[in-house]
Amino acid sequence: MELDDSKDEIAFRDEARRWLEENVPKNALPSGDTQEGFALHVEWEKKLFAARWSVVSWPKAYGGREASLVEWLIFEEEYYRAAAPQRVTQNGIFLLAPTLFEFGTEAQRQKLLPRMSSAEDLWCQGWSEPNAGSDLAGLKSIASRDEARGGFVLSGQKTWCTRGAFCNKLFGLFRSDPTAERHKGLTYLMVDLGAPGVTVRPVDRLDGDAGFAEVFFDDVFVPDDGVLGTVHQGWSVAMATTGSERGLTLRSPGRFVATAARLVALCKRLGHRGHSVDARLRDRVVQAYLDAEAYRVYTLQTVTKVTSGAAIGAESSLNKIFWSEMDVRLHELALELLGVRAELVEGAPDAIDGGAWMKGFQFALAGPIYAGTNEIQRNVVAERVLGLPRAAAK
Amino acid sequence: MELDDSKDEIAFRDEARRWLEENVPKNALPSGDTQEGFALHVEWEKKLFAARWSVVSWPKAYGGREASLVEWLIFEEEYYRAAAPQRVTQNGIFLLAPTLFEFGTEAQRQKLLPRMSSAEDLWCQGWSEPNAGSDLAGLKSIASRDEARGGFVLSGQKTWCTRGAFCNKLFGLFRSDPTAERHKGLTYLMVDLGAPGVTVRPVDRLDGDAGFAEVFFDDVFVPDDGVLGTVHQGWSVAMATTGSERGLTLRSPGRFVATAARLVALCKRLGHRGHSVDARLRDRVVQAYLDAEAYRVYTLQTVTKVTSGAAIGAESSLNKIFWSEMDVRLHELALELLGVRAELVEGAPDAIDGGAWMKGFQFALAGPIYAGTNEIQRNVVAERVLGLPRAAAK
Amino acid sequence: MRFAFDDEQLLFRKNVRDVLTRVFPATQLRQAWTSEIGRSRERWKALAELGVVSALVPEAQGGLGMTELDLVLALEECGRVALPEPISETAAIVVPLLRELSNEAARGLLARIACGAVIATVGFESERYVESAHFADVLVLQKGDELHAIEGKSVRLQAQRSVDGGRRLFSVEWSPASATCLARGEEARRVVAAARDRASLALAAELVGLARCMIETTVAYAKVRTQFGQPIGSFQAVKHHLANAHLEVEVAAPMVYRAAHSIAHGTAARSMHASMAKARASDAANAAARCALQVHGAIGYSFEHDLHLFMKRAWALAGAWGDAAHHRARCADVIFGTNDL
Amino acid sequence: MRFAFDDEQLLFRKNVRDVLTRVFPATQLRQAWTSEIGRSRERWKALAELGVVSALVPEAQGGLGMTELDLVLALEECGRVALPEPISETAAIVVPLLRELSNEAARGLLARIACGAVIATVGFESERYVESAHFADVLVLQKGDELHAIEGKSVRLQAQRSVDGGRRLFSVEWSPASATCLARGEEARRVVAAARDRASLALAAELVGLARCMIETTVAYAKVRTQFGQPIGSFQAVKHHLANAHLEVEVAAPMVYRAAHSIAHGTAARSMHASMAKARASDAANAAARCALQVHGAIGYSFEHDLHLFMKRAWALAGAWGDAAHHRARCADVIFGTNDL
Repeated sequence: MELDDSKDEIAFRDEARRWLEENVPKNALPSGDTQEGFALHVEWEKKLFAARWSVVSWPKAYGGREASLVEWLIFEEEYYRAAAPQRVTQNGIFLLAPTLFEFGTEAQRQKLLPRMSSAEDLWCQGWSEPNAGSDLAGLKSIASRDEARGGFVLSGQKTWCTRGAFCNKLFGLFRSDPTAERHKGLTYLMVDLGAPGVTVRPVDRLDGDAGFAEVFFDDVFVPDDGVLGTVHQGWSVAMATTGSERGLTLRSPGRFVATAARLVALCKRLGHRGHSVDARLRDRVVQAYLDAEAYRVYTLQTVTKVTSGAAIGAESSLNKIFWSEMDVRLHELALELLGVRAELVEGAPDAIDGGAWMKGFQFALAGPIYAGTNEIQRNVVAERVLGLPRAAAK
Repeated sequence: MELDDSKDEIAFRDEARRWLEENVPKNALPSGDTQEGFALHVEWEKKLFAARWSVVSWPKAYGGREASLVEWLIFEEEYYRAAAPQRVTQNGIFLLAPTLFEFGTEAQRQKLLPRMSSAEDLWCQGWSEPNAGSDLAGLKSIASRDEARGGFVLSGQKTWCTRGAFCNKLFGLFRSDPTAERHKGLTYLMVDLGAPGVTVRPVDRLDGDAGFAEVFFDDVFVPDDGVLGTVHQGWSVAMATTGSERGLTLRSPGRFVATAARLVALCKRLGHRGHSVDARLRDRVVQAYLDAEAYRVYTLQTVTKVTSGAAIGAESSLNKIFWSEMDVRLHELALELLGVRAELVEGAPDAIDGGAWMKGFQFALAGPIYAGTNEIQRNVVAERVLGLPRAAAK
Repeated sequence: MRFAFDDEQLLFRKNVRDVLTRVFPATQLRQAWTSEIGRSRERWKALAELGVVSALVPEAQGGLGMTELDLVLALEECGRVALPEPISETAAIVVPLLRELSNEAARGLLARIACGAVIATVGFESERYVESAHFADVLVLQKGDELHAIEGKSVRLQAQRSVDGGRRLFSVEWSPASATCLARGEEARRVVAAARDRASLALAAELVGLARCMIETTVAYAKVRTQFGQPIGSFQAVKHHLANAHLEVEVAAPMVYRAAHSIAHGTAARSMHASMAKARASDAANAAARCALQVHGAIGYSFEHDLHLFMKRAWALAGAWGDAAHHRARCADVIFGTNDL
Repeated sequence: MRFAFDDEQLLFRKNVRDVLTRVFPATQLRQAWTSEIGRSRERWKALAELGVVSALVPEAQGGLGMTELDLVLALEECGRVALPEPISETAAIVVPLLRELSNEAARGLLARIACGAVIATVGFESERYVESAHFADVLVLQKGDELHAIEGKSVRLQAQRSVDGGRRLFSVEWSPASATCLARGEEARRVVAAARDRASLALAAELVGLARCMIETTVAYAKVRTQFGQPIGSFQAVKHHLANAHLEVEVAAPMVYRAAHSIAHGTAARSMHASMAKARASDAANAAARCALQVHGAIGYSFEHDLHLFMKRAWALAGAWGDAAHHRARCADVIFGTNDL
């Protein structure tokens, strides 16, 4: 067991920290889930790419540094510590790319990955449909085979596509064999949102930003090189991505450690302004801080497992439950600390930190819902980790 | 709305308080769930009866005072406030008696109720069987019709009969029609534990007291006057009793209000001894105290509903969930306050209050389990109060 | 002991509910978020005609001479629909505050409120911001131990945007004058303290209404939304979420009614009862909001769906006039004997 | 960075588990509750032969010269079976405490512990009671800022009955003498503080073992016990109870291993890491106990069933050497900068 950074890791951390200190915008960018904010975020992504920080763990050929998983964690820690901008490329980099690495053809990788790491292509995820949220097997959007043109024709609707209103590409699951049952007969497709027949309708999130889109497909043609993995095998292909979404890649501990540190700072700041922070709140702040630290240590253990070649599989559901509920607690506590100013949002002259905590709270509330609700995750833990039986009904 | 005691209620409260002050044993009796403790508790019950405090809400003919439900609540408040002994007659008085009043014949009432209120008969409940806990419909003990002798012959086994080792009577459900499905074909029977063929085996509870018994029936004859309600209709008869067990009658708020007051007193006492009670614990103590008060107020509202003739029905599950989980919290907090002395039990020279809090904690842990686990109660609330659908499987 | 509302009180609730259904259908709530003023004098008039505004005004000043216990269910109904008008501020805080003062100015103001001509709001230093300050004709404002009644047009306002778009909060700059003074010194302190208790009660009632609304909406959704071939309401996890939230609300409501009774009767423990009510109602509304969003899933997370309108109001009101922790701390002082509340 | 035990450490765990299965089958635990002494020199010998007792003794004194990181999994195994012998006290608290002292007496004692001849326990004033004081040959006791090694036969004991019948706690009366003194002043304070951190670590490891055992037992029970015609483990409420408890333990365990690493390496933050481990392990074990009882239902509530033997040990150890709140308060001082732990 070796828990300190190695020499190389220290050097990597120093380099990342230095670059971030020099380059992170001094004033926070406007939300990346608005039109103008998105554009500024893409600019930032291009800057990251230019300095080879956009995809540190990828092969050099695609713009990466071939960093280890531990180094990736270190980069994430530094990234959030520096309060660097939200990654509007994350759905591509963290969800689609791992699947491309595992199931893509060499041609697909060479064509798509460099454009992804350089933020030329901006990808959104087309998983959910109006009547299939946590139950992906209930998808209804159709991909009909068009042998003549060599591809598929899509019809149907996807919903809750994060930042879909600003992206130019979509990946998702479509029903290619309507006679097959539930999990079967789905194909994983990559679609150009500029293709004829695509309509994108922005849907505002509860915090008011256009964070979502509905995407309608009206006989949209996707050529064969838009198929990821084997036709009709989209479910297994997607599950690999889902595992990676729920696991390490999307929610690195650095984010929560940074939030916890900001919460402690807020607690001290309010305490010093003469608004006494009562001991009860202080204790809960400590508990939340310790939760973030526990999540960090837990993840270190997982990273070592993965690095040693073990599959994390269903255990990643434990991660998802833990970080998503912790994130809500961290923000709830901040709001309690803010007292009468908790409800103030961006634009209110008296809002503390520009209303960031209330905004963050609303964002955190999505955690227990998306990427499989925590109810589903608890079922997964019980059934696949602990081996409890499925209900007779299902 | 009138929330203060009326003149009559004040007088009733005063009389109860005075009598209890004069008569409650100065030193706590040994546990009523041990052989010698039980005998002392029966003595106390006879004293209560002699002063007409054993069944205040019953008709005078059976030893009561015809007190109103509100007066009964008042009596309970005073009883627990005075730290009077545990009621070893409670299974008879609070579970069987309401059923007798509703379903019993005049002859049964006249024969059984006076002996119950005077603690001549001591009743235990025979609900559970080794493979039927929360699922009463799965009962397997048999009551075979014996037309010749005019009664039923019992065979089978009951378990978790509280204080069964010390009681002389048992009431319970037995399968009288083995061909009927689950809830059907059960009969509610009252059995003399001295009858030939009965074997009682004490089972110690986790706190070490012989609080339970297993009762084995080997061709035990029960004459027809031991049938409560209609033959094969035991399920509906029992459900009435269960409602009353889970509702108002068994867990009057007085008990928790008294516990909460003792918890606050403990908090002050330890605080004054130089062991500082930290603010965090203090806040949780306050919250628990407010919970007990909330339960009291909630129950007042329910009592008014019942007095006005409304049925409480499935709403009583809300009571059960609330008091049982609050009771655990009250005791957990006391143990946290006690620190290194929390684990000390009766017999340890340094035990605070003779280890009563640890004992009470173990007792409280049964709350979320017995009389229908809280999981079942939450299903009941969801399905019968909120109207959510049952799972497809069941 | 009798813990129940009488027929007249229940009828009043029914009337308020009926009128709100008519003058404030669900579609209006979004308008209240987006329009400049966000409030309607029409709706105010409808509620005033019903007697909601003048309920606590003495009959001598043209009111109904009712008590907080008569009004509490009406406030719950206003909360249930997330009504944006300052009914609580005017009818449940300012009116009884004025009623406690013996001077002519207070009586005159009461009469003008009673007839629906004047809408009032209230600003104490502890709260920092004043709700509906842009809409009120009169603001009852505290500075130190003085209490003033200030005309709406003579204050300078700075808007403070709330997460609840139905709320309009303002920082208020104003100048006291001897002509505007309603009370000072001991009397001012006393009525301010009493008004804080009434504010706790009024917001607690609104929160119970909000919580009930969110639970009802969510139960209805859980019955029709299907996943894995079944209504999601048939899953035990969803059932237990809803059962827990329902329990919280069911336990909070009687605490609110008891506080109304205690304030109406001037019971010695009324401040503590008000704090107990606000603490529990705040927690219940937050719990109901959390449960509602989790059960709705992504659809509840969209701006198009109405759920967030109610959730955000719950968050805002749960924090206003002291959050649960604040009110529990007040109770602690009584329970531990450091203060006789 | 590499967060994993090496093969040797994992083999040591396996050996300890195998030996415990042999010398301490489940039936023996009840005997430990009921017998006068409640401990066995035979079992001690078996563990000593394996090197558990002498793991942290320097090789110069006949030990294995291992670190806390090598020992922590063995302690987890002892916790898993609720072993009553004072392994934590002797091997994980007293041994490294003596190792830090430079005097002859400490070295001599180390050698006698290493060969299995001497069983030790420890009593600090903050803890009040001494575990296994009736069984230990030597008691390392603190009085003010002096630390003494006292022979078991020269102390007067008063038994303090614990809810965990496998525990034997005593109030100890004893007389210090210059011949018994191990350390005083600054040195004594330093080693006592370090020993408290090691006690936190050792008990945290035992608690993780206990929690794992209760969860495994409960999962096994939920698979076979049927209600309503299905195994209870198929009900979502039972699944979620177990998933939650499992999560607590899975998150606690790496915190304990990290604390072992920090103490072994003398990391600056080792005290804080030890407190974080004890806080989380205490909470996890309590959660596992609560879940286990709720899922077992009435059968878990009976004395005949073994569950309570483990639950009670979890309650006792969760409270010993500082409960979760105590350790969080220590962390708070560091996080808020009032103390550099």
